[in-house]
Amino acid sequence: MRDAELATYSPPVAKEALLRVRDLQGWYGESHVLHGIDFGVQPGEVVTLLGRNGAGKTTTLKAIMGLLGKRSGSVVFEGQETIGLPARAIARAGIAFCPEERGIFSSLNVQENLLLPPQVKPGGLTLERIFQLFPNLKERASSQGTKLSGGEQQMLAIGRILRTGAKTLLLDEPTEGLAPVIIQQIGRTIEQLKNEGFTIVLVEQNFRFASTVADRHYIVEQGKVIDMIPNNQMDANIDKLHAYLGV
Amino acid sequence: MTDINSKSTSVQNPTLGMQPHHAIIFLSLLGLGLVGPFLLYPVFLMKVMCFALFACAFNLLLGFTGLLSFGHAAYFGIASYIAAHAVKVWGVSPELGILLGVASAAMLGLVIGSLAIRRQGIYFAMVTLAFAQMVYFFSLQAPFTGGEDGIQAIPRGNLFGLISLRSDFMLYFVVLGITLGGILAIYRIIHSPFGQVLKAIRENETRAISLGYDVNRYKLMTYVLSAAIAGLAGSTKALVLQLASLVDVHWSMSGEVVLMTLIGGMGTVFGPILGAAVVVTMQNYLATFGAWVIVIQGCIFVLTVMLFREGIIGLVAKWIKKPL
Amino acid sequence: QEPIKVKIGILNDRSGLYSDLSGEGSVIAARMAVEDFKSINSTIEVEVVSADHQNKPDVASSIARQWYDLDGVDVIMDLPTSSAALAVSEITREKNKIVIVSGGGTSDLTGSKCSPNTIHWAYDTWSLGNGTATALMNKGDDSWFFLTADYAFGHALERDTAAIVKENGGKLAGSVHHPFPGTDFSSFLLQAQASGAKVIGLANSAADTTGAIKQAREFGIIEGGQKIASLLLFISELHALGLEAGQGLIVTDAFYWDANEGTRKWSKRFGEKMNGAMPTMAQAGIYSGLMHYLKAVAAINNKDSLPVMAQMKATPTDDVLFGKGRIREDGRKIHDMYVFQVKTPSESKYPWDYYNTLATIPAEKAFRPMTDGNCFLVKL
Amino acid sequence: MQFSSSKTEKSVPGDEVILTASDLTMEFKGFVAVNKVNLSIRTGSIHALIGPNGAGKTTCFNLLTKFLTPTHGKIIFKGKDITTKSPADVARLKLVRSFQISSVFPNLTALENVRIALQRTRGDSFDFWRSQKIIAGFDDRARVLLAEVGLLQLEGVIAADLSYGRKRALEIATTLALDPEMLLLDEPMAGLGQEDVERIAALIKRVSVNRTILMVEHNLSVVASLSDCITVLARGGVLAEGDYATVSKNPSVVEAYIGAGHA
Amino acid sequence: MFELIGIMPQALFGQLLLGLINGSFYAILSLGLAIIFGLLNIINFTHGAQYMLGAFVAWMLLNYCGVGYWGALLLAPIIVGVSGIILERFLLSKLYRLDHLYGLLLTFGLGLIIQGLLRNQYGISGLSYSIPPQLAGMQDLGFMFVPNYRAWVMIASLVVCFTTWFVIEKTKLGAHLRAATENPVLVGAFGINVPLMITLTYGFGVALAAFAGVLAAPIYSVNPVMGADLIIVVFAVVVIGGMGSILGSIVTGFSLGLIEGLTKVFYPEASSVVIFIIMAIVLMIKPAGLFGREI
Ligand SMILES: Nc1ncnc2c1ncn2[C@@H]1O[C@H](COP(=O)(O)OP(=O)(O)OP(=O)(O)O)[C@@H](O)[C@H]1O
Ligand SMILES: Nc1ncnc2c1ncn2[C@@H]1O[C@H](COP(=O)(O)OP(=O)(O)OP(=O)(O)O)[C@@H](O)[C@H]1O
Ligand SMILES: [Mg+2]
Ligand SMILES: [Mg+2]
Repeated sequence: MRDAELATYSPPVAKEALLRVRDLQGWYGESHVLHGIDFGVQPGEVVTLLGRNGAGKTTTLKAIMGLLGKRSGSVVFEGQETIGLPARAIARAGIAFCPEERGIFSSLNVQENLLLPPQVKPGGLTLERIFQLFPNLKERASSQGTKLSGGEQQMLAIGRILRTGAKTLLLDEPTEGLAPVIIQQIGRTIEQLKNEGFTIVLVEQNFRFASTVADRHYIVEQGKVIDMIPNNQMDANIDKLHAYLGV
Repeated sequence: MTDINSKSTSVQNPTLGMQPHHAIIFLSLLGLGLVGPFLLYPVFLMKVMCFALFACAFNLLLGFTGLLSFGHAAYFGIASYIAAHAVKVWGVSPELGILLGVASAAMLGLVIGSLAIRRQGIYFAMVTLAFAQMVYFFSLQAPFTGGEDGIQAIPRGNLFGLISLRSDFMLYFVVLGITLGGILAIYRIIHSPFGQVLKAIRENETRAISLGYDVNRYKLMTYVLSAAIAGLAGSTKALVLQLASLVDVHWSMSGEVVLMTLIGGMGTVFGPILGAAVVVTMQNYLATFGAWVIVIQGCIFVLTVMLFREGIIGLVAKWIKKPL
Repeated sequence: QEPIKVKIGILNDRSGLYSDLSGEGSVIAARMAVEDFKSINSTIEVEVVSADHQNKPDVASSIARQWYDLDGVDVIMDLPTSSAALAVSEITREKNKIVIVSGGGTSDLTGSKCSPNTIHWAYDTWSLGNGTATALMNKGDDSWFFLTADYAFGHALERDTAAIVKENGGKLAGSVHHPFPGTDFSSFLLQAQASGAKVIGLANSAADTTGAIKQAREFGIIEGGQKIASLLLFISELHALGLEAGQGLIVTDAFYWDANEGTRKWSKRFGEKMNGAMPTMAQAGIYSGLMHYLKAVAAINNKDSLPVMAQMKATPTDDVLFGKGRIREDGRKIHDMYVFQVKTPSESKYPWDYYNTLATIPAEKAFRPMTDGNCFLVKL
Repeated sequence: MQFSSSKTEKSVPGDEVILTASDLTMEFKGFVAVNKVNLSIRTGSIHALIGPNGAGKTTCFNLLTKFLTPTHGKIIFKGKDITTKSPADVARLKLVRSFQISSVFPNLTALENVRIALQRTRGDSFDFWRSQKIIAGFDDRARVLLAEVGLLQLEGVIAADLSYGRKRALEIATTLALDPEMLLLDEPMAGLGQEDVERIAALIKRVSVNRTILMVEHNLSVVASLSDCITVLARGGVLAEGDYATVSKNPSVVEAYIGAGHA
Repeated sequence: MFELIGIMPQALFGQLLLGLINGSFYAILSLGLAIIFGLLNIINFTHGAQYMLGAFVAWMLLNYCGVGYWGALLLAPIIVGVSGIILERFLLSKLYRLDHLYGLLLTFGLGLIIQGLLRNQYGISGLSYSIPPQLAGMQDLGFMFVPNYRAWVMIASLVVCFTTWFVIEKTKLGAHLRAATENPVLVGAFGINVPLMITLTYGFGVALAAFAGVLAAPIYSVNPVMGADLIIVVFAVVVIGGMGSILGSIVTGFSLGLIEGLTKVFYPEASSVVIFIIMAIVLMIKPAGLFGREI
């Protein structure tokens, strides 16, 4: 059944895509995890990658960011091929990554964590702006990064990359382990960022949340993108989606 | 249902429980050993053999259990002092002296080992180094060791009270026997059921624990065995050179044995033998080059690490695709 | 008639702490002896080989064995580091060859560990302690504190010196054994200072000695009135230390290049081959020891060890470097010893002009009496 | 099938309990990873432990197999208190685990991997003077086990060269070699391809005869089809317990784990 | 009470002060080792040789270029640091993924080469390097005379250690370094050039060693083996402090200087072994060292 669908699916062709991923293959050591990821993101769009645990969503983001030991295929960002570049060059080109495990540094305090990533482009959010978005962080600015609650750590991880001026964000499960209120807050933040022209690739398990913020959803399974569902056709495709996510 | 005899594995083979190519190597070592003294200076060969045994003992720990002991000179040295003292002052026969040396090294290994084994990695190396420094200090201060002068003019005595070992030639064959015996013992340890567990521990310690192995006891056992064989090498060396000195317990001796093992190929049975031969030969024949010896040794370290981490024998083993 | 072929092995430190006081200079001294001997007698063919014992007794004994067994070496010379000297002395006895020690210092070589095959040339711990202690005691410096390297040679030096201090009614204010080799001596020097002793005896060697001297100056100990007696200081080490730091030190030496016309002439020749460096007593000892040996071989026309040893002991020595002397039954070569005081930089007029002579100790008094040494060769 | 086990004859889970953990708590420097968890596993059952990432499942495993010592709580296995035992002791009581991240002996062949485990049944023997031949006697049984997981053809291959799924299979074979009474499997399906999943699921089902199995698994269809009982952990505590039908309808489970949107 | 054990309290103060001064060298050297270990995961056995190189470069600057002590204090660390950077780029950087053992062996070999080459060139007796005239003389502290130079060594060491600690713990650069120690991959993903930072850190650690060498040159003799035995002791200091811990290495450096100083009074023969006894005890009780993070 899946194979049939796979055969019929073809990624939308968009000339003006900001980020274009083609036949992306990725490996952890000897285990081959990504088997040809294909998708594109238009400027100012929010797209999600949905899929089961272990489908390869995180790995896709890492591969785009150049954090995988071995990868092949093509990742074109703003017209530039980045597949051969090291992570730091990709970051400098204007993509920022917020990892699933958050990556808060325990030897730095909250403020230091926030100030850690260098500014790569003009126009990043100011510190005041970030504190405005996440008031909790302001309160705890001088405490050790990993002493924060899980939700606060998540805010810190997102806030941290907003400062850099990168306008394309890769967010890996930003709502994981968060209380509903915070999820709502993050939802609003994403909305705001979108209005300011940010482009966001979101990895989500919580597709209910995803459907409130995203324009389009890509379904990832076993290291491949097997389908795309525009957000406005979500209701029509709900059964299909359930089948994909196997619930 | 299943065809049990479909494949034969490495374990079943006829040659004395030894893989055929290993048996061939042992035989050629024996052959070399027998003709050696007719071609080369016997005392030099004996020295090479003692160090070969020492390096093999060290390798039992590093190569086959994954424990880097940075204080192995302690066992080599203390055994050589005890054997020397026993033979010279108590007047015991050489075989008994050697036995006492081995026993004391094993005892010391048991004490230090049971403390050090609780630490891992670089900390294990440092703890063993610390204890070895204490043994060095003891050797410097204890009256019986003769301090800087060491114990000199150790009589070689009569083997079993019968055979005089005064001539280098007689002694040579005794040392050959001891060395080959020691290396065969190590070979047997590695290829025993016990050795198989060691290999498993080195490969994946957590998994070995989860299978129910008391990993620390295996490590300690190996540590003591390695110390005892290092002691065997040390006491034999004392008899050969008729000298036991601080050089044997100094930390640079611990460094040298790492060098030998590394050059030959750690984790190979035969590598340390070659490594010891290379290092001893180098020290012997480069002695006239003065400080260049150090430079050359340094270069060997660097080259080995950068270019052939597997060591000489390790490389050969890789080529012929058989463990050596 | 076939010429006698002898092979001399210079075994010393070629790269370590003692390479400047022995090392290549000893080989050059040996070559000079061969050359000079050839001009008076050409019946003996002499070959000189050399090796580095790295100051390790085991390396020394391995090389010695190999030289005797394999390479036909007849005599081994030099051997700085007492442990190496003792080790080679034992092997030489076993192999019935000859060893002439001029670099190593322990007086045990002619005492409890003496051997019929060993001759101890230049100096030993007893003669150093005796020279310095007697000279200072005579000036009324009668309380001593020892700063001793914690190894056999240091202990021997302290033991021999302390015995003489006590014998002459002096007082031992204390001693401290520092790890060998050491880098920082300030703590020990402060202890010495606190003891109030008039003399701080440095029973150590090489870098330890020079380091302690430098630091004593840094802490103003010498200006404070205490005297530093460095019991063993080779002229090469003084040269490295410099007169600024070394001035005023009391040292005992068996040889000084600037002692008389003969020593000056020989030393200049030596210096030409050594970038101007002047010979140490160990290097001078090689020359005169080898000359004496070659003369003995020529005299009996035989190089067998025991007859040669007998001949060497029977013939008095007289050479440009050490003057008149003889070799005693226990193997000790005796000759005059000198106590020097190191010149101040302003007193020094030319390169290597380092010493003022304080005292000359006559040969018969300069070394430990044979009866005190417990050497089994000495028939009481 | 050809795999024969020596003891216990019953195969249907009864009311007998093989393992109980009471008030199990694990605190890491102020962070409570496992909080007062009570578990009781019935003899002969397949019991699944599920829950979101970081819920404390692996930590629970580590506590049960003594790789960690609990801050509080008590563990009873076969009527014995094993709270203070060492990991090796626990393994010898036939409570054996597998690891979340594949854990084989990489430079040993598949056969040797299994044999190492079989060899343990000789007891902790330090016979370093014996020849290896003595353990060659285990080869036959090792091959039976390898056949069981479909690796017989690969017995001579170094474990490092096996594919990921085959490593997992090898790990299960090794674990079975200890003939455990209770088997703890940490995400046995992780990283397996679909056909592997089916094969291993069948294998688990097969070996569960005469054994108790506790497994952590994210693959819910496997959990649904295999397990007799499910405990859901969240934030270190037990959220729900029961069979799949019950648990999957539990709203808090749906919210915390399965996801509210697609119950 | 002190008289009971035969030492006057005043003398004891003097000894403690000396111990602290010696501890200054341990502190700078172990600080360098700790930084290198923390960031590169390499046990830099060349450290002793690089310390020695610092002293030699100071001597060469004076004798070949006429650059005096103060110039050398600045230039020698830079020169030796740059040589370290070259080593890191061409050799060490190839080893980061491997076992500690290989880094240790490589740097050990490099140390031998440097030491051997200088031995061939300059012999072993040592070269003399005098105390700069500005720092000659002594201060009377009442209980002892302290040479000005030693006081300077201690002050210089404290300043350098404190500055380094400040930079690493309190500045943005330090934040980058600490973060890269924790998770180099993620820091790279923020656009920071981690390999460059690693190289520069190694250079800095080496420069610290050279700085200690220049400080040591006037009081200890400048010779090729001056770092050979020291390295083992300094290594022990780092292990006791907790590998990779900046504060740990500084505090332990000074305290072990003190302890060693006391040992020199009460049991001088043991002063070279006391550090190892302490190390064995510390590792038995606190496996990760006094300030180290548990693994
Ligand atoms: N470091 C790693 N080494 C080896 N395999 C890995 C590693 N990280 C992930 N994998 C494997 O790669 C596959 C894809 O993992 P990935 O993390 O991309 O999944 P995901 O879709 O992000 O899942 P989740 O929803 O759980 O975050 C999984 O099978 C996982 O087991
Ligand atoms: N050694 C440790 N020190 C501190 N915290 C730890 C430690 N080990 C685990 N934790 C924390 O305890 C929590 C539970 O971890 P655990 O590994 O048990 O989760 P899990 O349920 O197995 O998750 P997963 O499904 O991802 O495997 C996590 O938040 C983890 O960060
Ligand atoms: Mg993920
Ligand atoms: Mg887990």
